[in-house]
Amino acid sequence: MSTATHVHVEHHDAPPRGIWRWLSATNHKDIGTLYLVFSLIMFLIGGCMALIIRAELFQPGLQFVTPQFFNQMTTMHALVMVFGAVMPAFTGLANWLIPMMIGAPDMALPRMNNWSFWILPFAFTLLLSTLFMQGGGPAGGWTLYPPLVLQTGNAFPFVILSVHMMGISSIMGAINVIATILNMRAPGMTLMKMPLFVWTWLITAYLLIAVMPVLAGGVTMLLTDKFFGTSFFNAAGGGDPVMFQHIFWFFGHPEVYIMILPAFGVISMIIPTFARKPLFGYSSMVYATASIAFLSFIVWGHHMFTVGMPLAGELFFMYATMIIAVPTGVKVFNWVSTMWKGSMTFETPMLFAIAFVILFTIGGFSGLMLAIAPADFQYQDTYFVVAHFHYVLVTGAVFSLMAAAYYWLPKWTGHMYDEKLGKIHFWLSVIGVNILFFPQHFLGLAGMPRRIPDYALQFAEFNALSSIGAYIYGFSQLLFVYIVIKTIRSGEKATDQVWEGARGLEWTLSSPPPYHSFTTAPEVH
Amino acid sequence: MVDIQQHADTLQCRFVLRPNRSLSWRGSLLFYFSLLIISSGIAIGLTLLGFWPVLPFAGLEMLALGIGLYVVACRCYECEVISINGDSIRIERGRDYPREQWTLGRMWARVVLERCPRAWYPSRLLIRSHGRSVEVGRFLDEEERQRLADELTRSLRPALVGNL
Amino acid sequence: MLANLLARMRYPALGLGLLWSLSAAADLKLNMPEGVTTISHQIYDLHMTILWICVAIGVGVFGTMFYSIYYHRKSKGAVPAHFHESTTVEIVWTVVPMLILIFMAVPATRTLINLEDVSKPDLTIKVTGYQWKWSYDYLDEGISFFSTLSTPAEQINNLAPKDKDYLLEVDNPLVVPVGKKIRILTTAADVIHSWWVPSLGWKRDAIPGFINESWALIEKPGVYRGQCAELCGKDHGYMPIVVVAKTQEEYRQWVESKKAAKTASLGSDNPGPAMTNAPGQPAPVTAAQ
Amino acid sequence: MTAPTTSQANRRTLRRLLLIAAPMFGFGFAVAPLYSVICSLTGLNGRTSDRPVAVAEVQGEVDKTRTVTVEFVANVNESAPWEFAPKVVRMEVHPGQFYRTSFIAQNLTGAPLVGQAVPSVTPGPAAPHFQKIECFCFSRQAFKPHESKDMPVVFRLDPSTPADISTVTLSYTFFKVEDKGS
Repeated sequence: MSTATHVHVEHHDAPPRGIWRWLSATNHKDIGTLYLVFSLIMFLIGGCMALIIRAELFQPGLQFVTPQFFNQMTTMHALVMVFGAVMPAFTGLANWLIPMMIGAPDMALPRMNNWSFWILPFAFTLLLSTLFMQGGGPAGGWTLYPPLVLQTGNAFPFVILSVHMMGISSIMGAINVIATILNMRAPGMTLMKMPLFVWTWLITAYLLIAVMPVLAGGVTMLLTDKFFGTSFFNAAGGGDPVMFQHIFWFFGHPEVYIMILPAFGVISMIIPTFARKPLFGYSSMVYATASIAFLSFIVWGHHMFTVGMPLAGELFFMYATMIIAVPTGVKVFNWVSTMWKGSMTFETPMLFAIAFVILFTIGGFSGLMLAIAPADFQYQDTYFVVAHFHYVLVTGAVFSLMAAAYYWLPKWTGHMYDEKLGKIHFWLSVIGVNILFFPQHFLGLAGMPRRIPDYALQFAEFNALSSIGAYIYGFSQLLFVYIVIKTIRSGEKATDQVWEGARGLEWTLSSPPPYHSFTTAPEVH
Repeated sequence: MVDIQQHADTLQCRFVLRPNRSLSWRGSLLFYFSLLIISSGIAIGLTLLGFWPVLPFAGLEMLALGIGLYVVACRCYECEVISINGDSIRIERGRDYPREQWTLGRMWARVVLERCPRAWYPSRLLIRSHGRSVEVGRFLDEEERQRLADELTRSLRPALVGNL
Repeated sequence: MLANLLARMRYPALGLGLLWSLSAAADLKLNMPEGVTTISHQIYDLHMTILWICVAIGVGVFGTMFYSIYYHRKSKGAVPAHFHESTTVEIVWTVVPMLILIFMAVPATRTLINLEDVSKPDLTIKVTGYQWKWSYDYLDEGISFFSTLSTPAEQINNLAPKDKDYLLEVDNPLVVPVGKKIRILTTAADVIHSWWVPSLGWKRDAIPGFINESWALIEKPGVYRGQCAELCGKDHGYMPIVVVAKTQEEYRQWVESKKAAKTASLGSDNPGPAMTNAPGQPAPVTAAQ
Repeated sequence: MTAPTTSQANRRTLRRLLLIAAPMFGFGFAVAPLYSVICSLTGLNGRTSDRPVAVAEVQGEVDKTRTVTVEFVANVNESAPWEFAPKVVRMEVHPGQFYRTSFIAQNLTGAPLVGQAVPSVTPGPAAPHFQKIECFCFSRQAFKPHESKDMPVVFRLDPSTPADISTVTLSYTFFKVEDKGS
């Protein structure tokens, strides 16, 4: 008995196996995996909806679906992608990475972590089931503007309930992230030493908690307006339908940053690794993130310049929105400076990160153009807006998620992914996505409104092109699924550090991280 | 973190186990109130405009956040004390005072570090004696638990030698 | 002014040139229409100014990045530098964008003020959005009519060849005079719609229970087409707008013929849909006290 | 790890947190007034008051030197079976002076109907200056079958109406109210 006996647990308190392992999971790595798998499934479901939309828009005229179903597709595509794919994916990354990055054994509230995940499949089953209800699913756009959304059929209360469930899940996730980051950092890991991904998630969680009740309250008022005779948003009873837009966007604009701030964090982790050079301007990155978060509370009006605000309001929202370009610019400049005089290699995560910087910046430019109120009167509700937010969310948020997946997959699975396939996936994605969304700028400027199932002949060429891009991009994601499965099952053994230039606590763990935490003592300098 | 107090001559030693915490109670409170002010500010603002349904949601959410932070803060103050004294091992667990305690015979005590057969799961450190076993150091990270296991084993050995 | 200079550069250099020539060949519309109202020209200029500023910044940033990608790569034997902070640089790239933004904000503010100045109109037309058609009321003339899509269903369902103005044609277009300041009031009767003719330079939401206003001064006669720009239900894509701008004499003639048709029909039948205005006879203004 | 480092780190953490929390904190306090500022800026309530203004409450002299055009617009929501129109389309008014006009509505059906008129004023900044001491929009209006009503409005523009406002449009939308009477 000279050393502690190492035995393998075989008796009843062993962790459960099979499905029960996942249902009762409290381990941050299990939950992180669940989130990531769930979001990948939702990404594919939402993607199928997008492909239905693009198939209908391939040519003018009605070919495949009715206008009503088309509207259901646009609405569901947005809800599934925003709440089902992008947000859970980032929560999954947070679950996997935050404890490893800050040197904590697990998330702070493991049981709540389990609930916050398992609400999601139910919420989305409910949401998707509305498509089969009398009157179809929600067709008033993901922004749920009244009075149109009140014309939804039997599905309406179910939609509201599922939005509530998504909100509860997000809030629980955010509480967990906050409690973990604040309480469980390893000794010496001060706030200003935290990796940027952790920082951006802390700010994101703060935003989530600040705005989620507004969404919950807003959709509840829709519900009472429809069923309980209140008239919050009904002009006949003294309400104002535009107030819903104010409330929605007071939530919605921070929500946009909730989807992009963690992406900033991911990119800020990846670029230094492959440039083999520390991140340029760490503290300014933190302050830029915080100021973007703060500004996000006071710019919601730019989503609704056309509702007829007085001049002073339009000017206020225009100026406030333009100012956001400054901290965002600081971030882009910092990334470029990190690459400057580095020693770069271009593995798949780096390729996605570089594509992110370029394409997100293009999305930022069109965002700046949209901020200019008088010009926005032309852009508003056209394909220019569609192009803008897809550049920000697809080549922004989704590309950062792809980069993150390739970057940390060897760490998670212990196997290197197939670099050649990864590069093929990258090039197909980046070419497809640009063919898909770049022409939409032209469509919008030429005057094609969003959310229409059929269009005038002058828009035919670009729509056909866009649809072709959609199919290239969409099907190339199946390659990604294949690469992930292949990496999990086989592949070259990954080293602990995986990437030559990787820095940070998670790279000191073995690949895959065999246990909760560190085999060598984390030392933070 | 593990704090070891050992008296080389008396064969007595104490292990004080605490989870790592990086935010003080005061810090938690400050953080909570900063969020409370923001969230209730928004909710009260909207209530004044007549959109009161936001308020209960904000309240519920703040309650959940408060409970979450409180539970974590309490868990961070959890403490386990393992005293090896003569021929007994006393294990106490509690926050301000020992809420639970066990006494095991030192003679037959074994320190067992159980590793889970599946990746991603934590190991468990058990002190076994006469078929009873007590798990200690759940909240430690892997490296600390490993070190504690080694230290415990070492501390138990001299007694074994002395008695034989 | 630089803005105007930039705005006149219709033929941009390099890569974009290719797209432009493509557009010329295929008659594709790549850019915002310049429009036919005073305000639309200002907006177009503003749009081009900001576009070019963005292009310039983009060339700078991406240029630096590609230079770095090309020369500072490991395979070229680049050795990583160690710098990771510079307060001066950080300040520079906070202040310079700020200045650029101020430079953009000035013309934007001017245009916006102009856009919102609805005072002293020559005529006022009320536009009401319905699911899924528009109705127009000439407040002073007492003319009002509905305007609905006139594209036949066969074309939509691909049973007949689509004609040139597929989905952008209506039975009763909105007829307006050129050279007059037209004030347009927008409202809706069921859900929110948005009235948008790109050539006029703006769109404005039509909100049930509320009224919005905006204005246009059309410079040259012609037919200008637009669409509803706010999702309003299943036939959102099928409620186009056609504005026919006529010379003032032709407009007068049109008004007279409309009025004549109205008096002719008044005698016959029930008043039709509920959207009518009192005849334009000016009633005496009564003081209450 | 030693105790002082932790507490130092904690203190630093706290300071940093405070640094972030302070503006947020300030913002929290600013929210309510900010909201009212933003509401007035954005004219969130682009509607005129639903409540009558008492004659005693109004202030300000009649400004004979200034003329503002007031336009009247009538709408019927969801093609409800009403004929609804202003008696006059346009009035030239002096701020401060009271004026009376009326709207005519007719029930086009053979059944009783109840309606509620909802006012809206554009431009938004004029809305708070548009004062009504009598208006059919203050209560629900019941119509007998085929009844026609002449419904008065007595209003004035506040003399403090911003000088750049030269045209004010008062729009009423008639909503059909489901049950009960007024």
